[in-house]
Amino acid sequence: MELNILNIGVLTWLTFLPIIGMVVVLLLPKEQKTAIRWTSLVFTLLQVVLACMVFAKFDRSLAGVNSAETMQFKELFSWINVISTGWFGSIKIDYFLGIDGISMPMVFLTALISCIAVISSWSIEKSIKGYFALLLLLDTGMMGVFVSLDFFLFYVFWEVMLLPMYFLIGVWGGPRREYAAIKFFLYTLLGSVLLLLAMLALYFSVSVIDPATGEKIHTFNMLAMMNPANYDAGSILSGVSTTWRYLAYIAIFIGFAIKVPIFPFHTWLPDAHVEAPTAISVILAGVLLKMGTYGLMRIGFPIFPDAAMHYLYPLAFLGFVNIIYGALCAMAQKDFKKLIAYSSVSHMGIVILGMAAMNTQGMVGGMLQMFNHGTITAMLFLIVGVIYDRAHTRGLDDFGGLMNKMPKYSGVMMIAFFAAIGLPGLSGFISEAFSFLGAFQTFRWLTIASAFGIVLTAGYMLWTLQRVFLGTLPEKWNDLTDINGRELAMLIPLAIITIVLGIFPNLMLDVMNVSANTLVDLVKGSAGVVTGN
Amino acid sequence: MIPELNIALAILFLPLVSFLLLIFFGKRFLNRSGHIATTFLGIDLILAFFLFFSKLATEAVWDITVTWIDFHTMVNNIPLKLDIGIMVDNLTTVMLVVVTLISFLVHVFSLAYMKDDVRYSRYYANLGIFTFSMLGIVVTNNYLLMYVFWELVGLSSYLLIGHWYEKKSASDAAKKAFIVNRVGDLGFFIGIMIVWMQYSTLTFHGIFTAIGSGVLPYDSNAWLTAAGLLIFCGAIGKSAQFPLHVWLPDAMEGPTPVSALIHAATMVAAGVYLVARTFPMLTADALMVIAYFGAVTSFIAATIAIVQNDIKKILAYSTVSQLGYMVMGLGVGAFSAGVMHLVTHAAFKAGLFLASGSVIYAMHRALHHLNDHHTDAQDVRSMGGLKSKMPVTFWTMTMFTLAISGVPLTSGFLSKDEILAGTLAYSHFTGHSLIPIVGFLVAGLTAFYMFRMLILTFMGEHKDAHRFEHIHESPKAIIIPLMVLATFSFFAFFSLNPISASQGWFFEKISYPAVVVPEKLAATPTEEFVEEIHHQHTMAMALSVGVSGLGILIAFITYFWKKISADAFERMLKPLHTFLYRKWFFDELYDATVVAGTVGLARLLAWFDNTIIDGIVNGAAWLTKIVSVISGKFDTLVVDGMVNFTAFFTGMMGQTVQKVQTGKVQTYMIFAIIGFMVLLALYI
Amino acid sequence: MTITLTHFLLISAILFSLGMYAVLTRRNAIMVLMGVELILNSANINFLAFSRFGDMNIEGQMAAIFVIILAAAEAAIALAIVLNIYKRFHTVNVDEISFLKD
Amino acid sequence: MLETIVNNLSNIMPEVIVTVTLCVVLIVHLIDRKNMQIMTLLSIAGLFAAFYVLTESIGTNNSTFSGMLSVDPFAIFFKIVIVFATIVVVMMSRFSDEINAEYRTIGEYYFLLLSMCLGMMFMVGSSNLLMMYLTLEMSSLSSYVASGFTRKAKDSSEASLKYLLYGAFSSGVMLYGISIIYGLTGTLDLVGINHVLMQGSSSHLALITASIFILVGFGYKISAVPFHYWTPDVYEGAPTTITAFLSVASKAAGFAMMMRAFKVMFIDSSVLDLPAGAWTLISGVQIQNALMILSVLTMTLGNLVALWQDNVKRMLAYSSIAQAGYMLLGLVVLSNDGFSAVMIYFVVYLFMNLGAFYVVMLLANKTGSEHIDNYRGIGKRAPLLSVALAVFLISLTGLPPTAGFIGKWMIFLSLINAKMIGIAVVGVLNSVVSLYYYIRIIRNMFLRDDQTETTEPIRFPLAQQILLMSLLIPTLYFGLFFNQLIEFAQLSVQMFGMK
Repeated sequence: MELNILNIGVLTWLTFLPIIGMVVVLLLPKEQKTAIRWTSLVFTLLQVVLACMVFAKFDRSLAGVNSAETMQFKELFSWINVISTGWFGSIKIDYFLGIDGISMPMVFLTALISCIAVISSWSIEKSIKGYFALLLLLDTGMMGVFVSLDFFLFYVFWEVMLLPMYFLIGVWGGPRREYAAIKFFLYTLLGSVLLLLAMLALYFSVSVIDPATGEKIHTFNMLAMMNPANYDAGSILSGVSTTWRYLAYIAIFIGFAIKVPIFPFHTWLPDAHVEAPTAISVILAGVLLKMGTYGLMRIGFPIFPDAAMHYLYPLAFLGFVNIIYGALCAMAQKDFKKLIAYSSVSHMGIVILGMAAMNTQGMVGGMLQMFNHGTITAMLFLIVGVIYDRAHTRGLDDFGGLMNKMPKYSGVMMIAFFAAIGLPGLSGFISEAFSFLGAFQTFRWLTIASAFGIVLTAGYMLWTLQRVFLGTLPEKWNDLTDINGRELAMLIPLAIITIVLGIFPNLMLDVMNVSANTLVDLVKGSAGVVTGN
Repeated sequence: MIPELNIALAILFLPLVSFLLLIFFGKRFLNRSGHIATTFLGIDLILAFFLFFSKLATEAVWDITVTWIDFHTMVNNIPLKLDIGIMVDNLTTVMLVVVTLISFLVHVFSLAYMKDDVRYSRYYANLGIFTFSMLGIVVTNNYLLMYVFWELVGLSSYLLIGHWYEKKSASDAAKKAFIVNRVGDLGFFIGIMIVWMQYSTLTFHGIFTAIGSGVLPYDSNAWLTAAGLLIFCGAIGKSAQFPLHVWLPDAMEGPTPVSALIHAATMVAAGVYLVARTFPMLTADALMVIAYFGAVTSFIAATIAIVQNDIKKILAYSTVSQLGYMVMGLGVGAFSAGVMHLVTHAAFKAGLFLASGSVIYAMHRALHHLNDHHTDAQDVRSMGGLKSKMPVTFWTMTMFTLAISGVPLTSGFLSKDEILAGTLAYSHFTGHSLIPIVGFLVAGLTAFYMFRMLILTFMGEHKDAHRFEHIHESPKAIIIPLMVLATFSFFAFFSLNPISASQGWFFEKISYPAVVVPEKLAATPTEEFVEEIHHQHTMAMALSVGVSGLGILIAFITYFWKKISADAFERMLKPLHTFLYRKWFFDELYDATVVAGTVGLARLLAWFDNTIIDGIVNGAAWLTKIVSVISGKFDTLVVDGMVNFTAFFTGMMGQTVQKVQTGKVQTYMIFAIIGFMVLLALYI
Repeated sequence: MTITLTHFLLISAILFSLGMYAVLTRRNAIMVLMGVELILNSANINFLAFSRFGDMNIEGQMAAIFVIILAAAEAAIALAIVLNIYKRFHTVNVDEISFLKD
Repeated sequence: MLETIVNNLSNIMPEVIVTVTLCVVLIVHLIDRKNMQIMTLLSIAGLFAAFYVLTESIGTNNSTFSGMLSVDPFAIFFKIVIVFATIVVVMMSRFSDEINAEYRTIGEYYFLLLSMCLGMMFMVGSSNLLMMYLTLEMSSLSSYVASGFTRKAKDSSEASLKYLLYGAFSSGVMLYGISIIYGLTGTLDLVGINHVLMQGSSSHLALITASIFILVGFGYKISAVPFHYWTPDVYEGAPTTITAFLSVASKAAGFAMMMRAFKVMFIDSSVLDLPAGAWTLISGVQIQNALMILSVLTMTLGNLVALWQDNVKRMLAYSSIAQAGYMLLGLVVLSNDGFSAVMIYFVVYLFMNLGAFYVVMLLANKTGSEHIDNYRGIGKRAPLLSVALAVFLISLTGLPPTAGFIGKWMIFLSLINAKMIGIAVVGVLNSVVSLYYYIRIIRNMFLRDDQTETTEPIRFPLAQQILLMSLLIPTLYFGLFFNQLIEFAQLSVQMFGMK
């Protein structure tokens, strides 16, 4: 599958459109607030359009995962190519982009969420130029992570995200923003340096024949790393189920687990969410969290099948902890936003559980849950944002009876809440159900235990709904206004997606199925294959 | 595609259309929305009857299955995909008629009852979505869609119970209903997981054939039983069986017609329907457990109903009790009787609720007229003597009461004593003699408390003469549905033989499904069982008539002729009375254990999360303190734990190192030399 | 008795230690510099002794000369700096000149 | 005799040019001591000339002055780094208020700067222990004076005294070590020493002692823990320009000398073609562990102490100590691989560290202080400057897509390649810690507001911005396109007399 615009691959466009937007924004004088807003909106919208084109042209029957042939919209250029010196093999780093069923939904999600984040940032006034510039930079970073198939490239994008995020939370955030920002930064950096080491170890263990020169060279190509045949005998990560391989997997796992976040690495999340401005929370929950699980699917599982299988149960157990623990913590919160934050801890747990099932339904369920959680939680945060803009408080007990005061708002809210609860007919149900169905086949009791999460979720969601929307309206909120067109514009698309995917999940599932199956077979199949000889 | 299935689909989706119409354009229609919705339901009802008759004419089962999701992969050599579809058999058609009929009548009833409600069109919209999902449960042919609609009725019941959500009690009740149901559904879902794991299909047909061919989950009988019981958990939730019955009485916070439709006739019966659908794969053990659940439920509810004073509460508990009855019936194996009781009960219980609605309506108007806001319009003690004022309501009510008490010539009598016969047969085969005992006991109790209610409400003289002036019969929209339902409470509609249903069309059409569980696990073979029922029938009939007669008699003695003072009894058995009045303290128990437990755990964990987990990371509060004590500049620096911990650790190091950095150049040299020594020492 | 290489090395070692001692203990900057001179000269003695006894090339003696020259240069600069210090602080006590520290 | 000298001179053309320049500067200074302009231009011109000649002579590989001085790719690489650093510092000085305040003696300043540069250029080439000592002293002596250049400031003169005493002391110790080596091997020529050591038979204890004596000297020059104590004080006291110069150029020279000494003296030159250009040490001189300890101590201590500094200059001093630690990691590997990594690191370090100091200096010009609180709200008042500083700091932390990442990346690459996972982990964890104090500055600039509510923007003349850009752009460029950088470094690893 190919799609070029002006002889430049569509993925490159997708990734670097925001950068162009950033440049434009930076060139605009900072008085031109509307101009700045509109530029960013236009560029993100373009991104969405491209994403839709890709989604439409995407060939559902190709698997991708570990075969370069079936990767779609490939772009492969030599980026760094150090001529070999006698004592040091030549260093080759490729600019290698491509997507398959695992990344396609994420690409779409990223474009969509970024666009919505821009819309929801309309009301930002404080040094807006910098804000949108950083937002667009962040967008590029996120998109890049999902499309790059070269580990080095992946890592660069992965890190590029950090700084914008730090500033977006730190400058435009709430009262304790500094704390939250630095916490986020340090946590993620800690994770990513471990990732770096694992990456280097892989680099030296894997080598392929360089088509150009015919010599054997090390490579950062993820797909090459997935092929046991490419491991040099005697290198650090050769062999199967060796201590080094386990260590490397754990390093990678921690790197990603911090992003997900998996208990006990989750404590940055509530702070970050509570302090971040709405749009940033949306991006954080909508896209950033997915990178962790995506990373596990793209790198952790296929490159370390043996370790993955070896640590399958612990993984599932962590998923279980996330589900129950997150739900219970959410139940005890007094702050609306913090509650949603913990709820996403719980929901990401379902993704983990589904992945750990290591069978088709589980994997597909996990992937779909990634997408759905992206849309649903985004809605939830937007909903919090809407009320916060009006009331300037997020205390759950400060509200009540909004249902009468803001009917349109409450309508959308209903969809979001019940989607989060996992009500059939809305997208949340499908993914949760599959994750559990899949997991049950692998971990019987663990899944049964985790399933209690759906009761807890219903518990805290409905409790929140009751406290905020039902009952009688306190005097002080008599002048609250219902949501305006702009806010609807950002909520409605998500709501539609939620409903449509609830009824026709195939729209997404068809994209994922083949890749998911391949991934599962790959991990299960090559778990025992000795690498390096 | 069979044409009839198109009709079925039409029946299914018409209410949804009305829902969508009203939800989006409700504001436009204003008070016309009621009529619109009612029209839709009218059409629905006609179609339902049409389908009913055309189906009963044939033996075929109309079934269609489509692939919803295809995973493009094989699991043990069968392609892994998720099939959904709809199916119309006799049971379905009967249920279709019941649902549409009651729903239609309630729509009509509400035209008057909800006339000047604040969210009139929203109310009708919600009725629409409810009817849709209820019909969905009935027509689907697989557990997945079943579960989907199962949750959807949960949602609509949530919306309708919480219709007057300004009232805290209402929103509480709604929440309670949803969550308690979720607990049941959890079991249901786990059951589904087991089935899916084993058979990779969720259609009834597929599963049953697989079981029939001897494939068991995990190759174990226990797991088959477990699967059955877990699916039954769904019924426990929806049909308010012990121990999850607590939500139903609270659900009475919703508008009375809603209670009639959802919490008496249809939704709560869905559980029974589920058991009926699952019947073929239920093992003997499973059935026994189910029977006991039913028995216990019906007994507890009946005892509670005796002492309640709120008219709707009484009906609510009687509903729970009757549902227990049906479940018990199915449990013991009296399949047709159980289902039949479902149908008959739907009619007269809906009637009872609507009638009580009519009474409440009248009371309200009276109280409103006198703007008296203290008196509870639903308390039977503040009623009495309404007979003369609202004759139609009274007579219909009486009809329903007779039906539920199982007096001959009523529909209730037929179904009820078939169930009792079933219990007798069951105890004969298995020796579980407790079941029939409870059965008859409950029959008597039912008769007693129902008549208590009837007498207190309509007979004697009214408590407040002045108010009595202002009570009038309800408008047509209210009483017509009552009449219709009253007619349906006669035996003739179910069996031409007034004393035995077993020769009626119902038993012929709704016959025992083929049991698929392996021989050694199955309950008593159907033929022998039916045979035995015939033996027990007369006996059962005699007994049931006797006990209910006795119940009625006591009721009259106590409350009509006042030969025995109820209050005296009450005083004598104070503890017992409170125990019953407070509903066996179930709510208190749950609040104290489950709810408090969960919330407490949540608080604990949240604390744990903030202090310990974040603490380990966050270097905990005290650590931070120490650190900040060590040097003032710290506070700005203390950012986060792990680092913070390092920071603290570093604080120490940093301090020492800084101490070293004295500014005295010779000290530096000394350290250099020490370093030199150390390095040297490494090699010597 | 004949003077052997060992004696020279001993001398230089002692000289080195003395210099070290001076550098570490003297508080007067000039004295410290003296100590440094001692250290340098101990090195010189080594060079010379080695090149004389270990019948090696004259590299050692060459080295010694260079070192002497350099020592002179160093002394010049050092004294200039110390002078400058004295102008600022009116003392050459190195302990009192310790304002730069954590 | 004479023509041999002349011939040799042609080999060290750059040095000659620099020498000439500094003489000219001195003379001009004597004629007209006020005229800064001309002196700046002169020195820059001279340096550029030297730079040009250097670039021309890339690839030459021989030795001059009877093996005293080798002109090989390795030396040339570092000379380029040093000369470039000098050019930048000269320009910086043009903009530095504290220097311009000393206009009377500005000539001396440039003279000192150039002579430091000259000394360092000799350092990197010298392949004879005596030569090493002399050149080391040559650069040191001028550094002592330069760090005390702003005579008015007490700090400055105190710095110079401490530097002097400490420097003299450690070079003395080093010399003593050299003398012992001479005694053991009978020669001062590195290659010669290597040959003698290869035959073994020399007392290991004495050898080790001697080499550690020498290590003290090197340790002082590259300010490695525990020989680093002078660094913070001197860096804080000395004029910012000099601090910047010391932190980059003199560190580079020190490293170059150390690398050459260890490689040429202690490497078993018989086995040289192991994978990844790894070497084996001559048995008996296992300095590897010593280096490992030094490096770990250096980066850890540097980072941990830097956490507490509120004076940005001092913080950068500690940070530069930590950076030295990372570079030492490259030495520990003891392979061409590691050496080239160190060299790459130096190029990167040149830009980011000079950049950081430059910005600090410019801000100090305006605000008159280097205290971290004076950085509050700068982000709004001087956006370009603070963004640049942010980039430099991020680069020092070592995050992509900045050049700093590439530097660290290559270091860790070589470590992993040599299967030294343990210290690699220590290294990355250190870089996480380091983020923590670098981010403090960034935080103050962007996240905090000035208490004094002054919001009027700070303006900088174009010239200064151009210099800033010329440091900023490479910092970003090399982050993404480091092809030539790596190739250049890898080609420059080879030293004269080594295969």
